[in-house]
Amino acid sequence: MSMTGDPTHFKTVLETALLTASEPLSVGQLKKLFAEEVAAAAINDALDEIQRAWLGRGVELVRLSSGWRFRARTELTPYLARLNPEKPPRYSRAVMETLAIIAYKQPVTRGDIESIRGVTVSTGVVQTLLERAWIEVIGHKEVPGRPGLYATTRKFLDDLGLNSLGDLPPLAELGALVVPGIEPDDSPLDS
Amino acid sequence: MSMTGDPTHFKTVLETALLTASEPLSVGQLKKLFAEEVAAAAINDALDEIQRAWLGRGVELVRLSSGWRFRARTELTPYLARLNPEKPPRYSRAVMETLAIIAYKQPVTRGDIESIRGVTVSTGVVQTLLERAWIEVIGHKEVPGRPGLYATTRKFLDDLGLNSLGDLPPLAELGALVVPGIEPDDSPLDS
Amino acid sequence: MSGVSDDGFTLEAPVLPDGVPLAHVFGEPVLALPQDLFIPPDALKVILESFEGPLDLLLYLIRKQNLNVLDIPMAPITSQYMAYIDAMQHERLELAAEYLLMAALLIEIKSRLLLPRPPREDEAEVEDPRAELARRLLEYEQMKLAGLALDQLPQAERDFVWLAVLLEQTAETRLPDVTPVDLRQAWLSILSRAARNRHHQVTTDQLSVREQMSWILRQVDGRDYVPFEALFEIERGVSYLVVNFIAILELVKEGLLRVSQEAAYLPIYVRSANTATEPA
Repeated sequence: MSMTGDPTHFKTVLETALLTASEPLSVGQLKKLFAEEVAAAAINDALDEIQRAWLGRGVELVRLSSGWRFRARTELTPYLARLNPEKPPRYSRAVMETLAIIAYKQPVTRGDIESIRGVTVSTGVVQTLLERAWIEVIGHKEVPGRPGLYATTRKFLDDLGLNSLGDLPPLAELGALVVPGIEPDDSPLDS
Repeated sequence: MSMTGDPTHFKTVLETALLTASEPLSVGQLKKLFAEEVAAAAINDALDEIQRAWLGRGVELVRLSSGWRFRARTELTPYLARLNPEKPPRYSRAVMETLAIIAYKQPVTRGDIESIRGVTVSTGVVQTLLERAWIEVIGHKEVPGRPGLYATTRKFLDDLGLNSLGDLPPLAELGALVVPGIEPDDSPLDS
Repeated sequence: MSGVSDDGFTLEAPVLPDGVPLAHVFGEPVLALPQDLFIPPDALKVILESFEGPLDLLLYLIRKQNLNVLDIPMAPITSQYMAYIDAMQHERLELAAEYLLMAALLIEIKSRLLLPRPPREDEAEVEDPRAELARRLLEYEQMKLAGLALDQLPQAERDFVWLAVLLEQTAETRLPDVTPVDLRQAWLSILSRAARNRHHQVTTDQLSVREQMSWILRQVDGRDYVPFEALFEIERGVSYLVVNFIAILELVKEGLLRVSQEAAYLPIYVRSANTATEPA
């Protein structure tokens, strides 16, 4: 039976794979669903159609860093929360600041994080992020002690609904944090 | 906003809950989705409609002994099998939290577990852990009702690769990693 | 304790001053204690603990008064900072070394500003001793705001859930794997959910007591009487014996164990509170 011959069945297979997947599926993975060769373009077109078909429902098909995945729309969260009081923790500022430094300055060592935050970074903070699989050690810095270099993972992007690091909220520019207009007159910065 | 006033929204909430649940949901559980009282008949009617709406698709809504659940139709299995490197099953958060409490606070009664988790513990959750032989009843508390006291077993330690409970991750510093939420129905403890 | 955080101590993202600078108070020493310091003593701990370190505390002091980070009035800021440090020490809060290091740095910068600058015609610009501090403050603030922004993003499982439609695999009866890390994660979410769980902190010591409690209950389960000494394995050392003894006391306190002795110097027996109350 040829898949491309029956577009409805083709879409049904894709949709079912995405509904049952426990991780985002890339177009490359979705190709494997079919015994015969399928063009990436055909899959992309079908994904667009599936995405459109679900508009306005409780669930949406989203494109993430590592592929496509169905998720419940955030508007539904209050209802679902009544059913499921168990939720992952809301992380403390120490955890979120550490995550931000790794996300925006990666790759960074623990020392880099400490020098920006001005405090020791507890093992628990880094461990929490490692356990959530939001960060990983991608190498070691060639300095004494060879400290690990941390970077964010694809799962971090997926869990925050981001396609790439470029989608991170833009940083406040250092210049914008400054109260304007009271620079010393001889300031050579930007006239 | 009244649910019963908007049948489409009502069905959307039910459908989304079923699509995202990792366990079958009973009508009693589904009722909890809504702030206001909903008749079981209204839910059953909506479930029938949702079931019909999914006919002919890759996924079907089925009624199992413990409740309703969406599952992939067997006809799709040959396709999905090509994709799926068997995903390891996971326990629900409710099971994991219950296990954690028994491990760290043993011996505990069900009431103790509920007061720590702040939610009721379903029989199924405890049953899962008893069947796995990770917990057992080691006595009864001499209070009205004589509730059973749960403790973890040797098998639990073995299966988790621990020598003793002392090898469990220390809890001491965990408090600094999360933001404690204030439960809405919880008045401040000491005011 | 409620209401404390309403006294202007909400530590939300600092409101960035925009437009007209209000902070032309430079050079005028602030003699009064910063009003922030009139805090009920028990609230002080909470407030001080909510700072993420010396940079965070300094930023708070600066932003609260709409001061310019690039032109920090060192004298008043240093004295305010020191007031916080004193308060922390007074409350015997464990003070991270970084706080003291920063205090030393502030004092050093202040004293360098007091020194007359050597006239050096040849050099166009003289490095402001505050420049490095300002750079660090701004960089930290940028990351602090970024952390807040990240926290605002919808987060998987916290703010939305993935789908979990059942896919029945080939009749597999594989059971889920659980690691100690999973237990730790589960505990984190319990902690995060309920404020009252802060009272449920468990230390390793308590844990071993709980472990012994379970062990003792198993020993006495289904037996009429167990000799007291039978519950102590002498060869396991003093700390074990102490923990074991505490465990027995704890069980008695919780009404789970009965300990009895007919008369002085006679053997002590232990039995489960569950077994029939009729002595044999």
